[in-house]
Amino acid sequence: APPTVAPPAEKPAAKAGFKIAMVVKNLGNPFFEAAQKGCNEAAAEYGDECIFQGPATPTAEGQIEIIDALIAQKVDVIAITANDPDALVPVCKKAMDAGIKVVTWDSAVAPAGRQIFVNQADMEQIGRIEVQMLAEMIGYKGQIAILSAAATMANQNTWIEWMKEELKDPKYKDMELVTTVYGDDLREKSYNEALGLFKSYPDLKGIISPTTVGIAATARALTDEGLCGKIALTGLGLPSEMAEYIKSGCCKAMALWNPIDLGYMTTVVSHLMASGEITGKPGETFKAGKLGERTIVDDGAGGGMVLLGPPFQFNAENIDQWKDVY
Amino acid sequence: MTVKARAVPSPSILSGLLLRWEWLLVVLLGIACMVNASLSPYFLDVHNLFDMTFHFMERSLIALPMAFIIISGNIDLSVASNLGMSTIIMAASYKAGLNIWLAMLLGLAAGAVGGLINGLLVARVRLPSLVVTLGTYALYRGVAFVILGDLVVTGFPSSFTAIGQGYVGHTPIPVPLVIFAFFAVLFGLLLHRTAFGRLVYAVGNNETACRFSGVAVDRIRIILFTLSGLMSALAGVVLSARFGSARPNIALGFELDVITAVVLGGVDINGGQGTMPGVVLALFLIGVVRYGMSLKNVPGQIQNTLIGMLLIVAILLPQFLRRLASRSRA
Amino acid sequence: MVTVSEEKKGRSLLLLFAGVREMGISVFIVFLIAAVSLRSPYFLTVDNLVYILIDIAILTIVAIGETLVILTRSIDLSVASTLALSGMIVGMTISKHQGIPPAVAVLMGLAIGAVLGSVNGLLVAKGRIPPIIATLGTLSIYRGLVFAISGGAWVDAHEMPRPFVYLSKNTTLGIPNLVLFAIIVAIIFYYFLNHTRTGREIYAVGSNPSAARVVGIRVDRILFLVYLLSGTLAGMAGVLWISRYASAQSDTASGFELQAIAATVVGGVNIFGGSGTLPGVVLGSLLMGIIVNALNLIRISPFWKLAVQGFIILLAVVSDALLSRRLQQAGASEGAS
Amino acid sequence: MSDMSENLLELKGISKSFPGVQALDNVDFDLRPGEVHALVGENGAGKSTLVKVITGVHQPDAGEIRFQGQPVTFPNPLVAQQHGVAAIYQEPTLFPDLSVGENIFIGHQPVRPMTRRMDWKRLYERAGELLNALGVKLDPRTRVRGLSVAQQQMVEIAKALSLNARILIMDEPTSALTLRDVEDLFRITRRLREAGTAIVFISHRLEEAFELADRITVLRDGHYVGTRPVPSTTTDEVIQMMVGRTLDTLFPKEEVEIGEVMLRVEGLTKEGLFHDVSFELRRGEILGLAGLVGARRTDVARAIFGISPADSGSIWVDSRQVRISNPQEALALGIVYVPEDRQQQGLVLPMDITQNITLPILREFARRGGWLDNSAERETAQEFAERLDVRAAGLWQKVQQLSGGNQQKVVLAKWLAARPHILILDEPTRGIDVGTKAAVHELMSKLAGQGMSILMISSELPEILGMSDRIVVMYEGRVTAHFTRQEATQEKIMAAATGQPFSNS
Ligand SMILES: Nc1ncnc2c1ncn2[C@@H]1O[C@H](COP(=O)(O)OP(=O)(O)OP(=O)(O)O)[C@@H](O)[C@H]1O
Ligand SMILES: Nc1ncnc2c1ncn2[C@@H]1O[C@H](COP(=O)(O)OP(=O)(O)OP(=O)(O)O)[C@@H](O)[C@H]1O
Ligand SMILES: [Mg+2]
Ligand SMILES: [Mg+2]
Repeated sequence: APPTVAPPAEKPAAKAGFKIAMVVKNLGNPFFEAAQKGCNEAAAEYGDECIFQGPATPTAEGQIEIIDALIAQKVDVIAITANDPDALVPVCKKAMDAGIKVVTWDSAVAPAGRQIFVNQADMEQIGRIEVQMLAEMIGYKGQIAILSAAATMANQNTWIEWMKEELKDPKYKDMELVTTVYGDDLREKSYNEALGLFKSYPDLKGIISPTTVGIAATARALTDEGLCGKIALTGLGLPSEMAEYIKSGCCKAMALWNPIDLGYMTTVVSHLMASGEITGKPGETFKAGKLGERTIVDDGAGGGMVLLGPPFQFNAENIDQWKDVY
Repeated sequence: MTVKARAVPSPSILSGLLLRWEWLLVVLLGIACMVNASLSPYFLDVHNLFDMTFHFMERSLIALPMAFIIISGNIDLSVASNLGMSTIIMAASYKAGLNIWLAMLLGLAAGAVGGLINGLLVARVRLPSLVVTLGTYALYRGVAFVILGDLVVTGFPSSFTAIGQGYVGHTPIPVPLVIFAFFAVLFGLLLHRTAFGRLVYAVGNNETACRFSGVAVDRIRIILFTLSGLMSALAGVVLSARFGSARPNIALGFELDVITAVVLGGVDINGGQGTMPGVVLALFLIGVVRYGMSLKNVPGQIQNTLIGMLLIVAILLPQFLRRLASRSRA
Repeated sequence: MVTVSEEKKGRSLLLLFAGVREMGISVFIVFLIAAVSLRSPYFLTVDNLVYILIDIAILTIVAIGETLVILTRSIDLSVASTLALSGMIVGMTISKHQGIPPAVAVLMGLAIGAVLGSVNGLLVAKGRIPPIIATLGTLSIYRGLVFAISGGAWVDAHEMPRPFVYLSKNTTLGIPNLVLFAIIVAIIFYYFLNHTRTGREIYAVGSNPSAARVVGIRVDRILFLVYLLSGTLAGMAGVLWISRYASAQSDTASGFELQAIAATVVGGVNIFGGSGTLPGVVLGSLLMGIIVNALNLIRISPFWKLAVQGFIILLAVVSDALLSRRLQQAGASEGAS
Repeated sequence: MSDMSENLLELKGISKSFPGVQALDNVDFDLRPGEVHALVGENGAGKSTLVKVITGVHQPDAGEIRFQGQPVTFPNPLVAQQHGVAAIYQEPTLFPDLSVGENIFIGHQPVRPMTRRMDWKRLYERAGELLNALGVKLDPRTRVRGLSVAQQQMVEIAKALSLNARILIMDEPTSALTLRDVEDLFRITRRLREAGTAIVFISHRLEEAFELADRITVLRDGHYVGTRPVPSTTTDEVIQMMVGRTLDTLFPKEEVEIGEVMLRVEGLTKEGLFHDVSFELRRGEILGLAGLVGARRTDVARAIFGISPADSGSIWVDSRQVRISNPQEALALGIVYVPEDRQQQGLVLPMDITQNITLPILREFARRGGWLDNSAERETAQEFAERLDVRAAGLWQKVQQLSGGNQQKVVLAKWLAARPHILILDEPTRGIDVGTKAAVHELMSKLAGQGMSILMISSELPEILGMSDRIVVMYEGRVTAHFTRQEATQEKIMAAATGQPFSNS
């Protein structure tokens, strides 16, 4: 920041009326639209204002531009899910220098650019669960592939690392991860990548797609090609998008946390950071509204992290309860 | 000079000046600033105004040679991809242990080579530039992915990141703005004051006649595309310095923004016409409008819609006024 | 003496090829098919070929509309946004009114596309805005409208009526519906371009616009018409798209305009207007489809796909340019001797 | 009243101005059925503009058009066509990507009655018939792109004839035609006249106007000067009306000292275009390169100038063998080429006179760092514009606003400013009025006198005979004869140009 900017004056700790800006990867993405509901809910509860913003396409450039405008507006908190964890660091630092609290959620900004991370679920847990679910479906045997979002997305890449870690366990010795492909979170590209997988690996037994767009597109492709039942599918998906395929048995089970709760939690944490009730240090505890007591844990890089909870597993039994929620 | 008796005098300098496109842009820029100032209390703040420029300096650096290329009757769709390729070459070689400044030179050279390939295909194989750069648009971005895959390069030294994030001394003036100002003046002089600039206009207006007049048309085209590649790479340097990191998908979709600005700046998309001041004004106009909308938290898609409308209205408006004027005269 | 006549015959054969504008790309496609078949025997199976045809159906439809526009020396950058907007409006409508038959949905898409296309047409023909600029503007505007009308929301598979989703899945007389749509569109426009006065006037306008005006062709009408048709086809493609992918979103088909243009120019349509054929465009789409399919089949690293795709497109246009120039030269010397 | 009904078309007080130019000022014109009415005047007199007013391309600012006594307006060319007006415009209005047949019938292609489907078969049949009638050997299915200028002109003529028009306007139809083609055209024109068609004929070759026309109307500087019936007027009178003074129409070249060989071409060959072309050009000499249109003279010139270099053979400049692979190299050797197609190849129409004149020598005005010295540039442009008597409102005027003749002068000025030693002129006076033509000839003579070597490609025999010191004749890409000025006769050149065996008698 320009050196002439005065150091942030310690505000008298107000209790409400904060401007909380939630910056998402891109607008029009079902997952984030659901998170917005949670943001609005929490903001109403705590008497804050929820500013929901995001670029038209999932780029770091667009997010930086938005964050800069938010800094100029002197919002109180910026809560980001990053298109690029590293590229956002400079502008996040600038925000912090301007006295704005920087929270990150979903896809985290690198540690240098954040004060607290609201983690939807333990990265390791998500990665391992997905492999476990798929292994169950295919009887621990056969070729599997991963269909991810963009190759630059941090959360997906971390999950994939953990999947590979889990696959090292001897009980998966008959499973072979043949490839990882990228659908860039575009519906048609993911669909075509899925078809490509079917064509190039005729013996494929299962696919993991740790992205809501990817798993829905893959399910569609399986349905169209009549491969449901022949190739198992799991991953992270929105119940509303996946209801059809879970009921048809194309995707027997998948996992996800509740994006509404994630938005809610992020907003609560943002509020508490702004009011000074928490500072983001590991060890602090707080009450997260309807979600109950939480403790801030160490994120492994010396910073604080809040866990939403274990991912929820969806299957034919419970999908109807959720398909109209998010 | 033999001047025929019935000839009318040279059009008055005044009317020539008043009818210029640049004035329309100045007026629009003024209106945009006024609207922004009245809508948002945060707009008229020196720091904010200067910081606003961070967001479009990379596009602006590419817009300068793009104006040349469009005036010369061509187009370059590969600029953003070339930016990606050259930046990744720079970043990857830095990661491999090369000194950052040498890596930067390597990146600039890579961008120039990318541009040169475009130029050679256009000038020597005589393929339309739209077709060539549509191909290299995919190719260059692809090369960036081939080199870096899903990896990222971070940890650039602060002397390097200052190029994209820093300020000049203790002023609120961003370094990228200074870099752009330097090149804007340079390109402006090149276009309007040198023989090369004149030839660019001539080639844009009638390439055949230029060939028949002994103008080295091919060389001009090759130089222009190389220049475009070089400036794309430079924009990549600034952008990756601003991010402090580099990934293969950097600057995705810049090309349409750049072309929009150049065209709004009054450059004739069919070649032969346009000025540098116009392009610079348009860049700032779009920057200010976007910033104003961001301050009011207008969603990205709606911002794009309004820029699209601005483009169309700005082109329609003078025509409409002219028709109105000729009707009232009649 | 014999050798002379032999040589002459050879040349005439070359000339015959030169006359067929699609020769270059056909040769290229054959080479590509041969090369890929060597790597993956699965490539040349009926299954896979049908799959490729399904895959390129929508691209072909949009590319045909784009061709009409490019033939008049114009360009339509807004096709992908038109497709998305039409898809979104139709998607939202059918999710609310599940009873709407698929045929009506398609007609709706056509109508929406026609409206959006005619806006382009008005801007270019009446507003005299250069085509790139006008459609660059509407590219952003239509895309923004998709977001605005949907409020960022999306239409899911389970919200769509079954018959609609199956519209793109079913086959008629053994031909997949999507392919059938593309074939019908291709035949109609082949006839239109080659056997109607208006079709020929489209070529004339692109070949020499000022002469077209002088000989009394209503250039403005033709320009309006090609944009109208391009929009209409994109609108129809929008409906097929959301049926195929069973989802409508605000970023549907983003960047698809460049693919459509690529298919058109790879298919030999002169970007400066006046020349280009429909069979060529179909081959252009086919080449694009084969590239994608082949890259999957030969299991290339995902990080290499884009680069290889770009390289092949370049290779195709460069070799086509060099080949047709060679043949033209042969034609010139033939004509002289 | 009586003359009103007699006139098929009547224009009264027509005015039309373009930005900066009053192209037509209160012009009257009338046209009767069954007459050929010639329209003459210097370059820029407003002939083509008048034509375009009649055909609805331009709308007049003032004045009245009466068709068969009724006032009409032609808001666009289609309405004029519906009134039976067809025109061959000065600038080509062909579609290079379409076939010859389609070009002929564009806008009124034959269609099958029920289906409205294009009737390709009938189209090509009828196109073939029309071309046959014109004596043109051309397959109606070939594309127009790549046709020679003459062939294109014939297609234009066939196109106009296909309309079965009541009024046929021909704006310089003969400028690109050979004598034989001209005769064919005249034959057809007379036949149409007998059938009652009213014909407007524009040409800078006055002898053609006198041969063909019943009446001649003269325009000067956008003004109507007068109309004369042909038998009762003379060339001198018409020229006097055109330029306001009497004039020598042909300017024979002065005798000058012929010096050493400046340019020698030996065995120049380009596959498919020309074969084994050899000649030499000396200092102070004008070498006429004669032949029918299509004899590949332009291609030879393009090879020498480096635009499309020859495949084999050698070029010697100043007795040094040289390789010229692009125009820059030719320019460096002091060779310049004035192309036949000035609008496309000679000029950058949207740029001004100064910028066009200095285009090839721009580097001379570049100061340190490429900085352009505008005042030096303007001075040079001024100097050469004056030497060639370019008529314009000012040096700032865009070249596209100039008339054809003045455009040609700008091209010449451009090349003279490059101070060449060898000047190649391709049809230097095509489409140029008598006054300007004389000026160009005078200039050529003067330049030769100053020691310049000139290679003049021309399809006009009087020009070849009047201006050349020596004459080379080409036929179908080969040199068929060499003549000295003294040997040459119209007959001998024609024989060589049509490939007839040369007889010594
Ligand atoms: N479209 C135009 N815009 C501006 N000026 C024009 C235009 N068309 C013609 N003029 C001008 O109008 C005048 C008359 O031109 P016109 O072409 O009618 O002359 P012309 O008698 O046909 O000459 P030429 O014998 O050289 O063909 C010229 O000064 C010309 O520069
Ligand atoms: N638009 C053009 N582009 C490229 N080449 C052309 C073009 N127009 C003409 N040419 C070349 O110039 C030649 C013109 O030849 P043309 O048939 O006119 O014979 P010519 O001997 O040059 O006749 P003349 O000089 O009497 O017109 C063509 O053969 C062609 O090679
Ligand atoms: Mg004229
Ligand atoms: Mg010629």
